[in-house]
Amino acid sequence: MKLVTAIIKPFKLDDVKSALQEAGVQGMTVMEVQGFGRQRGHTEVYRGAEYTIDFVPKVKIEVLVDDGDAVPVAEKIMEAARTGKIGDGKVWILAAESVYRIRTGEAGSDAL
Amino acid sequence: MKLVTAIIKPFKLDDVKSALQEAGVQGMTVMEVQGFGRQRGHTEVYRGAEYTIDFVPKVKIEVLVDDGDAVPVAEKIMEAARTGKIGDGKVWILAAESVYRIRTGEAGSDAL
Amino acid sequence: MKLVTAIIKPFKLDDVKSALQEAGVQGMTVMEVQGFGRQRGHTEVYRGAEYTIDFVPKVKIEVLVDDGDAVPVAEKIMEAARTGKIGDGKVWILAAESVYRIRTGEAGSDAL
Amino acid sequence: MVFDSANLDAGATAWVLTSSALVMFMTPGLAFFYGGMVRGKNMLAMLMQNFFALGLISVIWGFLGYSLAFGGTNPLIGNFDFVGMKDVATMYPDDPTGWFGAFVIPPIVFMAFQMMFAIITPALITGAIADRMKFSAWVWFLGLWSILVYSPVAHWVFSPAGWLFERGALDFAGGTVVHINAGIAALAVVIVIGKRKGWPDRVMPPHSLPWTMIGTGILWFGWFGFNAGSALFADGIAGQAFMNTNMAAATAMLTWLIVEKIKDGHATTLGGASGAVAGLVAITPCAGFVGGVAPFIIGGLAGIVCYLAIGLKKKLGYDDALDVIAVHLVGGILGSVLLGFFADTKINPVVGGNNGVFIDGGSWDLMADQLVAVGATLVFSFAVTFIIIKVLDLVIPGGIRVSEEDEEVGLDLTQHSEVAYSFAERS
Amino acid sequence: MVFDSANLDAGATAWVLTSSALVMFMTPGLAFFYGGMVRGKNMLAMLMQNFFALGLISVIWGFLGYSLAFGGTNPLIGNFDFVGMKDVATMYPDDPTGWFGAFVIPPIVFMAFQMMFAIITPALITGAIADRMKFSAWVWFLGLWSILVYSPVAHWVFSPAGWLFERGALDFAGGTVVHINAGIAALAVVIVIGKRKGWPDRVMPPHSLPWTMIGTGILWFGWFGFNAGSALFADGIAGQAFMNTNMAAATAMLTWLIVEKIKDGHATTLGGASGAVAGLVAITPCAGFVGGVAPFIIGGLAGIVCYLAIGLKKKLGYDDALDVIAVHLVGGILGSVLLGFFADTKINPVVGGNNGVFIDGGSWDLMADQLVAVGATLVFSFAVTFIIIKVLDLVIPGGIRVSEEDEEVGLDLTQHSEVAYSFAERS
Amino acid sequence: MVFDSANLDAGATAWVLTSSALVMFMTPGLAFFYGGMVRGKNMLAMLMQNFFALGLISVIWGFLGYSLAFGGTNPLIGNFDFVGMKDVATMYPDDPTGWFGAFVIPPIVFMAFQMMFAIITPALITGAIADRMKFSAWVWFLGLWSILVYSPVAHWVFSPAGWLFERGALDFAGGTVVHINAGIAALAVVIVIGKRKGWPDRVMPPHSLPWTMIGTGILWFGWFGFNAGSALFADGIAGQAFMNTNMAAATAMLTWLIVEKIKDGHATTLGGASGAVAGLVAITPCAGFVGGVAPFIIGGLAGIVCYLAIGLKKKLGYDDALDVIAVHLVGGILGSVLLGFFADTKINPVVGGNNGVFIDGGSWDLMADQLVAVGATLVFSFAVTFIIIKVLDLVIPGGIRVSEEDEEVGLDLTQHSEVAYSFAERS
Ligand SMILES: Nc1ncnc2c1ncn2[C@@H]1O[C@H](COP(=O)(O)OP(=O)(O)O)[C@@H](O)[C@H]1O
Ligand SMILES: Nc1ncnc2c1ncn2[C@@H]1O[C@H](COP(=O)(O)OP(=O)(O)O)[C@@H](O)[C@H]1O
Ligand SMILES: Nc1ncnc2c1ncn2[C@@H]1O[C@H](COP(=O)(O)OP(=O)(O)O)[C@@H](O)[C@H]1O
Repeated sequence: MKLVTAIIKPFKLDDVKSALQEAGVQGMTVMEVQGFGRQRGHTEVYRGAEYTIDFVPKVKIEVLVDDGDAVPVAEKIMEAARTGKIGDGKVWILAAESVYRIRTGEAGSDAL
Repeated sequence: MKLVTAIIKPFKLDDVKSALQEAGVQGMTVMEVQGFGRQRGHTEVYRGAEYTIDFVPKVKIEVLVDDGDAVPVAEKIMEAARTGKIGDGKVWILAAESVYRIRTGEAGSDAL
Repeated sequence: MKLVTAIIKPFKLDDVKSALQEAGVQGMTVMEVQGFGRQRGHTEVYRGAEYTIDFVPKVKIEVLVDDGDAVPVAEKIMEAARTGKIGDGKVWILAAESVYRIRTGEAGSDAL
Repeated sequence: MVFDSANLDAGATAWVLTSSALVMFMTPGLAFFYGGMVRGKNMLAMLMQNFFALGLISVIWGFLGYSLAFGGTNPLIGNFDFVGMKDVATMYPDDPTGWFGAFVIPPIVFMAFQMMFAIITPALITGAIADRMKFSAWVWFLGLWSILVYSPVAHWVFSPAGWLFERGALDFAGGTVVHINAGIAALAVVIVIGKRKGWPDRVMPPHSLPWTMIGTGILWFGWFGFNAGSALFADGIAGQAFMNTNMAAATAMLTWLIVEKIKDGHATTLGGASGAVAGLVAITPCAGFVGGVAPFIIGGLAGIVCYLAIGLKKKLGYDDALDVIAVHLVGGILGSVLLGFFADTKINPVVGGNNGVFIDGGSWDLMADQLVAVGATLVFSFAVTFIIIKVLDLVIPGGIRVSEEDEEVGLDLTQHSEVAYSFAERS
Repeated sequence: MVFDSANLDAGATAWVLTSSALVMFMTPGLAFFYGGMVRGKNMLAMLMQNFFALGLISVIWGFLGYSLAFGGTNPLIGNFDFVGMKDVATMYPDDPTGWFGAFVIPPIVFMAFQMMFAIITPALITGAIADRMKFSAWVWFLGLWSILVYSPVAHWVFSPAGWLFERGALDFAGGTVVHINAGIAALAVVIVIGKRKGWPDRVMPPHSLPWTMIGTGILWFGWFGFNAGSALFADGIAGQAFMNTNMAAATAMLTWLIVEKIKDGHATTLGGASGAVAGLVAITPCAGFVGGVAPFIIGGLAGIVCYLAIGLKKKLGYDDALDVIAVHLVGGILGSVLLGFFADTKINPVVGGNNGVFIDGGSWDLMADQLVAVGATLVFSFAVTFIIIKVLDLVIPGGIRVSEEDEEVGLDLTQHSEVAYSFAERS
Repeated sequence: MVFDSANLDAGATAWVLTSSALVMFMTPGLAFFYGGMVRGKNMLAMLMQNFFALGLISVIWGFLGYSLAFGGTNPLIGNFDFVGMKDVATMYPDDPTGWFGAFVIPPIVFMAFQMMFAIITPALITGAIADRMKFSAWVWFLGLWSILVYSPVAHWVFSPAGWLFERGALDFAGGTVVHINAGIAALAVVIVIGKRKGWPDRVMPPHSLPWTMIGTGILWFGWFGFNAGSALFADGIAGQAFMNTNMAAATAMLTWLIVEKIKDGHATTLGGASGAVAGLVAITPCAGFVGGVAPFIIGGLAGIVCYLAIGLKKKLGYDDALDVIAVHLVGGILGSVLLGFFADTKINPVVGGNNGVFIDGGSWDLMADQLVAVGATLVFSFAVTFIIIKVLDLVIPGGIRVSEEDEEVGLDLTQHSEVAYSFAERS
């Protein structure tokens, strides 16, 4: 099994979710994160003091998939999340040694 | 070393934590996440406009363990987190190449 | 490619970020997490009822790096995040099978 | 009795109008005082239960409640003289005693001021039943309770025709009518609806105490209208009531924090807020009848007694979620009884020489009346409330309580299809 | 006309001072009512647009606005008698009709009370243009609109010299001047500035409804000053206005929730709040002119009509972000027209026998005047507002609207270099 | 001196009762104004330091503070005539000058109004010492400071027997007694307690500016009671004070934002709020003594001067966390001095012909008195405050400051065992 992980722009989450649903993905887990990278952050002013915030809000998506689906899923995510502007984010794939469904204890593909 | 990761129902966190403590696990890291899966989300109404929120609140747990402990720990989590209802979540295991304790620089099992 | 992951004390984030920038790291993703470990949590009182909160606020950092950079980057993080007090956190390294930049579709090192 | 506008005192009218607005503002204040203490998934439901009282009770008051509380001369219940806003702009209730004859504000201003009390009283109950009642059940309960419990008790105590008023029982601003009444009703409802899922094993800490603190600020602020406005004149008695209100709240905050510090090792923010409210509750019946150091004693005792009363719920095993009983029932009884010690004709001629035990020329007579008033309110309110809620539990399909699953998900989503917070930026 | 301090009534003065403070407090209340509904990244910008009105309009009012609204006897526009605070402490505007001659409060108190109306009126517009206007554009718009639109309309309706006032059109506290005026202006601005990026496809749910609810509480509280303060006396009319205000808000909350429950299957917290505000808007022109059950009818209709009016924006395709048009424009028209049915000389002699259609001795005469007032306000306000905003859009480099990118990032960061919330502890 | 209730003016009494409630509400307002600016881990501690002042100072005021501030005829300090609430309901302080003889409100109302000033003054200091003082240390400091610093200075300036009052120094609502007094005390405390860990290198941005904005709204609202209530009558002077208060706040908001825009490139929400408060501070001593365009000048200067004063702390290296010194000390001095230019007998006979420099018939005499009052307050308050806090730092085991570790964890958990927010649903 593989764990496909993506960092995307928050307002792209809906598009990515729909794309994955169409691609038959049954589930995913998302969380708010903050990203640092080429995309510039912002300067804030507080009572005359300026300071820069390098981090920009992003959303992280984790999707467990069968080995063969990893790359296609990664590509689906990239298509859906792409705006072409700096800061679109990354996708990476990790190998998961085993996966279980808590409710049933099922393992592997059946756990998805 | 292994990284056991679990997505569980938020109100099960205490039970899982206790179960792991009993099992001798020394530490863990948790975070709020939102899950999408078989468990239905909810519909919200805003000034007459209905929309569905597919994501439900979940808690993600990450536990670093020695190779041999991975599966037992995963099972402990499953037992403690199980309600038998849809949405109980998943557990998966990743291989960690190396682990360090920041304070001491210790590596491997000693870092846990 | 490797995914270097670290759990650190929140107020150390700035130092770690600077250290990594100096080390030439181009980007990273961070999130708020809560840690359980040797560092004690706190007791809270609510209308006469005492209860202990075992979790303490931490920040999780994820950095994708080329294979060769993983250990040096992990060490840089440890140096920067170290206070010597209990609760400094952990660093671990996972193997990433592939990495893409969403904007361009570039893969591997070019994606960083 | 037609109000003779020649008697109108603009200063008193200005003060009672202001006070009515202040008391109205207390209901939102209460909503946030409670809202901050519940879990985030039930925040809006708590706010809504309170705000809805502003809507429903106002309408009921206009069409029926006011008339039932103040109309006519029957000692047990009002009549229909003022039903549907009839004559409320021009007339005071008929009143042989001449009580209303001394009023210098337009009748409609008196009606408005009283309305705000009718609104906030049942709202106090929301703190006890937090996190588990269907909104539909609350709607029915609220309306029935206001008509069947609030109006009668208000008539007994606040109307010059009421049997407790005639007896000589004193209640300046609602120790019995508001606090004991709501507090004992809360107990009845809690018994019927049962405990929150997981209580007491699961900790259910406040999701956002700053809301509770802003609610506390609003309550303290509004309580000046509640108590000093009850003078219905802008005079020294109003001033005394104002001062007593503040001093009781302040002293109770201190004593609560001291006991808390001793028992739990910490003086908490919530403790400070809770103490202040306990003091405000206890001084309510006494506000315009006592003077000197009495407010400090009354408030000081309230802070200690109410704090200790909180321990009861775990012992007795009823889940009064936000301690309405410990603060309003216990605090209300405490104040009503202490008035029997400290009521002073020198402060307010209405005491009519019937001074409290500790005041020169005092006796136990007033105390007797106070105990009757407290007892009568306890018995009547508990009984009728219990019947109302039991009936509703039978009549409403599935009962007054939400399903286990809905309770888990939270009332905001399941009762109102809303969430209190969506900080995550996704659009 | 010099105010003779022998006429001063301390009670009335106390009430109008209090009311002025209450109305001032409504603008922060409005800021939070709206602020809770926008996305978190635009929270501060919404607050700032409203708070800034307190700053800018106050200064404009002192130097020009008050004089333009109340100075002199020209039926169309005021004059410069009171420019730069000249004589405002001692004199009322010249006035053949003797209207001001009957006042018993110091002129400067009247000016202060009116100022608060001038402040909140343009602030109402912020709800329509949420999330996309440059702060600089708002600053210019706010100032120009207050001078070119608010002061003239206020003169027509509130000044005894104004043509609508003379005609006999009634507006107790600002149905035309405040609500219709701001509501139609909101439409003009929305047409020019266009839709929020992603609207209507992207859902943009409220980021924190508790803010909206505390705003609602403050608005309801402050509205007592707004309406009952408009009596300018502390008397029965003020009391009637106070009562009507509360009853309309309450009834509208109930009817809105009922319709919502029927149509959407849920009674929402935001629905309760929106209904209350709709009722407050509709009763505003009527507050001191109607009695009996009229406020229930007016409020009840407001809750239904305004709820339904919200549907229009999607049909017509204009993005009135927080429904200023459905609530203030529609509610304001509704109230101004219903006054033509319910105005009653028995309640307020100012009605001058020109009773509403449904009141004994009533006729359609008043209705005619009401319709003229509504129509005149609609036409004038829309036209002038449209010109102002169009001109600004041309004059301001890049127009009145922020860039797509800035809209995505949010106004807080791009307009004010701030963020509303940083809960993450990193220092 | 017994108050003759024949002199009672219900309108004035209504207004001062209302004002007392408004000023009480300012302390919660201040708590949130400051609370929003601290880091989330210190939110409750900030709220608690302020709310606790309501508790402790009220009690102290009743038992000692009021008597020390107003009792007797000694020019330097009051006496024990009113200790323990003795005679406060019936008597005003003895007073040869006849000052109190002119009062038309019950003595207890005057005492209540003054109490609210005694409460909020030390509360202002919490903004300077944010995030690092032990709660126990604050408790001791608060009580001692109120008795040893506040009461004496209040006596000098507000009591007709006070030496500064007699001298002819003017302070309408507390420029010296409240703002300079608290501001200079803040400096003394800050010097002793030292900088927040990490300051100035670590940025410590506000954790939730919406709290700060709602606090600003409450402060502005309450300040009408603070300043216009200080007229102690409901008349034209109260009206003038009300107007001046609003205009100074408004103008200061604008000038602060302009300077900020020029210097930092952005007009911030916090800047708007800070400017408004600066204007409110500066107008406080002047409110009922100046007229015409004076409030605009005073407010306008306050916005600029206070903004620039914020820069000082980094230069001089003292960590006045939330700029109490720049806003209250600097703003208070500015207002007290500007009064020497703009005080006008035509506006208020109390000025007694001793007009300010810029007013016809004016001279530098008043200015001299103003400077003496400012100087005396600065010296006395700084010295005594410094001694108090130094002594406490020695007496309290471990000193007045929390441990490094506790500061890192935050005051909410370490001082009160609470957290401000738990949004995560886990039960
Ligand atoms: N080396 C990295 N490791 C982990 N996350 C990264 C890394 N580089 C970038 N990211 C994440 O991807 C997001 C986008 O990267 P950025 O360099 O800003 O633009 P782009 O993806 O277009 O190159 C960042 O905000 C961060 O969350
Ligand atoms: N393919 C997946 N990848 C990552 N997380 C998943 C995946 N499927 C489910 N999850 C997570 O597990 C949670 C529970 O899954 P769900 O399908 O709702 O119920 P169950 O676990 O009983 O099958 C989801 O809310 C989501 O957080
Ligand atoms: N076995 C573990 N798996 C995952 N995270 C852990 C583990 N042990 C500790 N952590 C994380 O590291 C943090 C610090 O660990 P702790 O034991 O408190 O101190 P130290 O790092 O000095 O040993 C914890 O708060 C937790 O977030």
